[in-house]
Amino acid sequence: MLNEKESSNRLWRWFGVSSVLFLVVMAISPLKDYFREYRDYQKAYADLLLDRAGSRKEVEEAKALAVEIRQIWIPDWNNRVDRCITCHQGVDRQGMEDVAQPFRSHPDTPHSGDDFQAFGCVICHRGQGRATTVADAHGDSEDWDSPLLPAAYVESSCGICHLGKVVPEASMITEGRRLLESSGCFGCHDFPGQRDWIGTAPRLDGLAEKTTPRWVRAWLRRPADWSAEAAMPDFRLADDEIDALVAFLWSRPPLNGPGVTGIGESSQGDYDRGRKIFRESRCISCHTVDGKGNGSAPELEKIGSKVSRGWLMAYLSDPHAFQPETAMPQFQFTGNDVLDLSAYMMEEFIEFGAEAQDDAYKPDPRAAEEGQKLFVNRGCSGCHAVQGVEQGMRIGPALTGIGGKPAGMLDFGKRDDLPRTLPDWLRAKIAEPDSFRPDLKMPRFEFDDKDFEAVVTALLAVSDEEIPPALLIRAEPPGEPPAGRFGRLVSRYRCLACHQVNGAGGDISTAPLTAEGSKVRREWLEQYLMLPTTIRPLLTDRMIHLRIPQEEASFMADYMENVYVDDAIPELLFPDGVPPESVERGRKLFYERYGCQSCHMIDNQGGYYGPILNGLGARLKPGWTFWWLQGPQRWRADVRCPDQGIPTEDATDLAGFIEAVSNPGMEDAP
Amino acid sequence: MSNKDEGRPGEGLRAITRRRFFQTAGFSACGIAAVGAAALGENFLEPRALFEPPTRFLLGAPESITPGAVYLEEAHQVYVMRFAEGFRALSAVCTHLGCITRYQPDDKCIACPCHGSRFSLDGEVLEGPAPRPLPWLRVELTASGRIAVNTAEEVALGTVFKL
Amino acid sequence: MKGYELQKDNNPKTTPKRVALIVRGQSARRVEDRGETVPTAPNLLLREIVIIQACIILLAVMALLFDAPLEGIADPRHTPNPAKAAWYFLGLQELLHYFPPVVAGVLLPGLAVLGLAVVPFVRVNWETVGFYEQRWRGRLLWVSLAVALTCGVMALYLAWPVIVPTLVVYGLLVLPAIPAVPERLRARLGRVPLADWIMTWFVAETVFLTLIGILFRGPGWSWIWPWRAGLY
Amino acid sequence: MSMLQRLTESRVWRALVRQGVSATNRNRILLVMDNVFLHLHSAKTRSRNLELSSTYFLGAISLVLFGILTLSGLLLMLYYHPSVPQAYHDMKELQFVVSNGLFLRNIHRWSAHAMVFIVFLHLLRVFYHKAYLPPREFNWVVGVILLLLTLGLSYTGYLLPWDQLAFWAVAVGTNMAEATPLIGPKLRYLLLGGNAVGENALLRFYVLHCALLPLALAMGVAVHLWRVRKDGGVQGSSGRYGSRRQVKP
Repeated sequence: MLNEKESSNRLWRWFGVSSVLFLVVMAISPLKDYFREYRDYQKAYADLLLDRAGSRKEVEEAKALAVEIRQIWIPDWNNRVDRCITCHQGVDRQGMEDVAQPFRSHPDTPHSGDDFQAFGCVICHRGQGRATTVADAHGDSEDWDSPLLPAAYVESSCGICHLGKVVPEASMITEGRRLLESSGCFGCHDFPGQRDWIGTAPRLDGLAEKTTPRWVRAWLRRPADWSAEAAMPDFRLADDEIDALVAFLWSRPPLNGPGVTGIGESSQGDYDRGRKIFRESRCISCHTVDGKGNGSAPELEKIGSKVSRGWLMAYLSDPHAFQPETAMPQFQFTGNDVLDLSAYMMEEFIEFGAEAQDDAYKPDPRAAEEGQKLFVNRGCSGCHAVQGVEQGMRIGPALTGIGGKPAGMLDFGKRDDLPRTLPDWLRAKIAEPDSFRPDLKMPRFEFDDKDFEAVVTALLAVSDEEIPPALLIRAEPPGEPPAGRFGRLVSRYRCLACHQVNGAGGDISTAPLTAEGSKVRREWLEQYLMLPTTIRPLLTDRMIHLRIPQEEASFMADYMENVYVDDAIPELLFPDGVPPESVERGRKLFYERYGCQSCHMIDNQGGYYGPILNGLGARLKPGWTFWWLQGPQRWRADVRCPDQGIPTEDATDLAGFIEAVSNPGMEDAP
Repeated sequence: MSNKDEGRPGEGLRAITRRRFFQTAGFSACGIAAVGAAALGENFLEPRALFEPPTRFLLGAPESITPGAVYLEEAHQVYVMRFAEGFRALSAVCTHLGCITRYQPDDKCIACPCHGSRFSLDGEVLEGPAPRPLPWLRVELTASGRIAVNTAEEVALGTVFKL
Repeated sequence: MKGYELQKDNNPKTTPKRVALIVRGQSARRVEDRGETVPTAPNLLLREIVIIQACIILLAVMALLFDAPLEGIADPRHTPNPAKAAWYFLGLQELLHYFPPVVAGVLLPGLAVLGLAVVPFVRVNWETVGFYEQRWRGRLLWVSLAVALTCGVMALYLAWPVIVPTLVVYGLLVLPAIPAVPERLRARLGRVPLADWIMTWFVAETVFLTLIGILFRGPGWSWIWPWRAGLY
Repeated sequence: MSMLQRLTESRVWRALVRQGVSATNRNRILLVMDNVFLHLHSAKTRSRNLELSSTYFLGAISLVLFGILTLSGLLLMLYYHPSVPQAYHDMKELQFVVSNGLFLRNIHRWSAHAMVFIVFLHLLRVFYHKAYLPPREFNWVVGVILLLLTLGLSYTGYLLPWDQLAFWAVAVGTNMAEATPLIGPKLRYLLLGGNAVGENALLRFYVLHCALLPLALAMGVAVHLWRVRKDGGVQGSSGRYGSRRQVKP
């Protein structure tokens, strides 16, 4: 019996001990739960607010802060939940810019507080929105494959919603997208939603008439050696591959279209006159020569060693017949102009120390066959069209969703040295594709560090994130191209390559044409079209001399006068001429109140920074001047002329003064 | 093994007190654990992050609300009205048992479809079982010039919002 | 009742009134008396409570130390590599590596379940007599044939992990037949009935295959050494 | 004290707690006999079965695990939506927001693993102790069914977090089921409620996991325990393998 008692005692002891243990173990989780990480952050934030509180109200506010989970919930967008503000409590509060993270205010962006509520945080910064611990929220845990985006690449997130080539106020991704387009990435890779990218690679038909095998070999060896601005990457071709490609290209039939025959290599043409035409036409506004030019067109320094004279003349006569997509306008050169211009260019722009031409090149048919295969296999046909080869075969993998790919799914190949992150992988992949696997076909691009950063930023924006249609900002619709005769002329002279009209067109010229009719006088415009003059001496990209015939210039000036009008700009500011008191008042305002003379030259005195105002009245309509003065940035956001908040009456008088002084004798007549 | 202890006086007693100690400890621990579990259960059941629409919502600019119109904002169950003296927002939830009332344009009154309560446009009970008038809600103008209503903030009856 | 004999134990002090079953082929023995009894409360009850608490304590500690696995959200486009099932299905997954789904996924597990279900209805399982305690030579021959057949079929499918435990268990079964083996071991193994041998074989297979699946399989279901490649 | 006394002597108290302190053998036996939860036990237990090696309490542990799973599962259901992709988000909510949510999920997961393991051990224990011999053969079969139900519960529970592991385990599993002759494709179609693992499959697995299989298991356990009593209580180690005859190979 005692034995039983003894064992019973032991049982009760077991029971006591295990019950207490049970209690202790069960208490751990609630304690852990109570002391969650965010609790400390919220207390620290409350303390911080108390420290900084300037008023009684702020003190009470800080004291009233509860320890709780804060979140941005977007039910209409896949039920997104971002709890970043549980710790980052200062993001939407002003005056916390100097505080250490996690409490710092969000830096200024084009999007503001209301937008944060609508977007959340994760769409831009990545990481895990639902998480309430630092490691998990920043995406450092293993089960989350979208870690926090490094600050350097954060602009890529703009590109998730802004699908256009140009993302406003985001220069990095805009540059990245420009590089992706100009480098021809889409020749090999499929980019979703980027179908409006335009290739600049020329057709390769009739190459035998245009250039020499020697030049093509040199080019293929490494395009950047020929021209630092070459858009074509380095394919690292072996010599026999280059030979095969040349044989293939030389075995293509000659061009059917514009004839390149006839003129040959004759030495006709006036070198000096050619030089004059070259300067007058301002070729160097676009083409690089001696380091000048804006780089929007190929450099010409060695063009004489590259192309044949016959081809050059044919091209100068009708560039659009060779390259329908080119930005090069159609200059109205006469036959003699072309002859002289080509004589000048062929003699002036040659590579010194070049070998003699090998005239009699006969392609080996077997090598040509080999070259055709190579042409397709290395993806040449992705960018270059040539007869007999189907274009648009993309040999690279599609890049759909590449910007959201989990690092775990990336093939790092031999690269053990890389951090296992998507941006590092992308960068290494572009910089040294063959370091992953030796047989990768991807060429090397001549990018510098900034280019790499921009391209990776643009690639990170190639996301398959679902975005509500209301938030998507698609590529800016290509502004309705001008139609009719005016449209044909605009196309021939490629006005939109430099000027913007209704938001479409190039950005080389600082002068959009949308309100040109309200801005300038018709007579001036006609003259300017025929023979452009320098308006802003500081600018290097000046209007080119297209030799537009009078009849066309007159037509275009008429058209713009009547169509490119902005109703916000007064048509007639001084119907009865400028009143003298207005001129006097305007003069005072000009010199004393607003100090315009520090930048502008008027009456042959003043600064040289802004356009010269002498003779301005002959160019601009006073209504325009008046409108401009009240906010120059309304015209273009990047106008340097400061917005001095000039009131209407001051603007009127100033416009009157400028009109009177810069254009004595000219009536402000309809 | 415990034969030796058998004879000693007091040993058995000590064994019994030890046993009592463990019994008490065990049962108390279990008791505390049970109470704790209940508290934890309650804590668990209380959600800490809610997925409910915010109580403050935005309407259009003041001009977008036609004077004299009674407009039911269905998502938040609020009547928004604009009369000569200003804007007002009334809860559309019947104070009786929470049905959503309807505006009867013919009678110029608000009626509840469940138990027949009727309210005036001032929220006063005209007839039916509703115990209280319909609450008036805070109306504000935001910085961006839009009308905002906060369903969580009741104001005294007759507090109109003037521009 | 054919095959059974009934025997009544009439002493109510030692045995409650119960029917005893005596298996044919053995001498009739009296059903053992039920032994000493004690009140369930608190003797058994307390033990059970302690066991329950111990279980919960263990589980709670485990839950505190190790988080339940959670991978990325399901993505029908990408299969993780390797895609391993829960550990208790890894034996099955290992079988699927060798056999077509109908064999590994349906036939073999079906047979195993059927085999387990009919355990109490098969004669060999009633025998609590050791394998070597009677007529063992003929049976050893049959067992050897069965083992050879099994191993042959498995070898056809290159299913070596199935053969290994089979041979190990068979080796243990054969040991008592070898005079060179120490007498005590022979006696110990010799008393194990055939039913237990079969079950042991089944357990060995299950454990072995499951362990392979857990420890030795990596990306692409390739063979790895966990101390070199880590656990997947 | 008198308050306590009055309370313990009140009718209501005595109706609820019927035996008083279990100090006497009579009260100890009544405690078991009168209690709905304890009536699965006999009033008296063979002292041999108190030994750990008799049963290792494996059946009891299985039952406890089932209880833990039911309780934690019920609580988890309160924060779970069987829909894509909310199911996965709910796992994250449990981890990051719900009080003790992750702890509860962990307990549920590990208990499930433990239950499979312990139930299997229980089966082995019963086999090696020859506890399936008549008259317990029916209960053995019930036990095998319970093992299958346990595996089924584990498997159906697997899909519910809707993570990669879940998705592919179920994709592979249901494809295996498809290999069953004759009924295979139909079986898979019914199981998934379609041809692919998707919204329907998740809902079906949810219903199986939270309603059908637990109900079946609970009923199976009831039968199992009832049979244990009917077949004469637990059968621990019989300790009599064969005779003690000398082996003569």
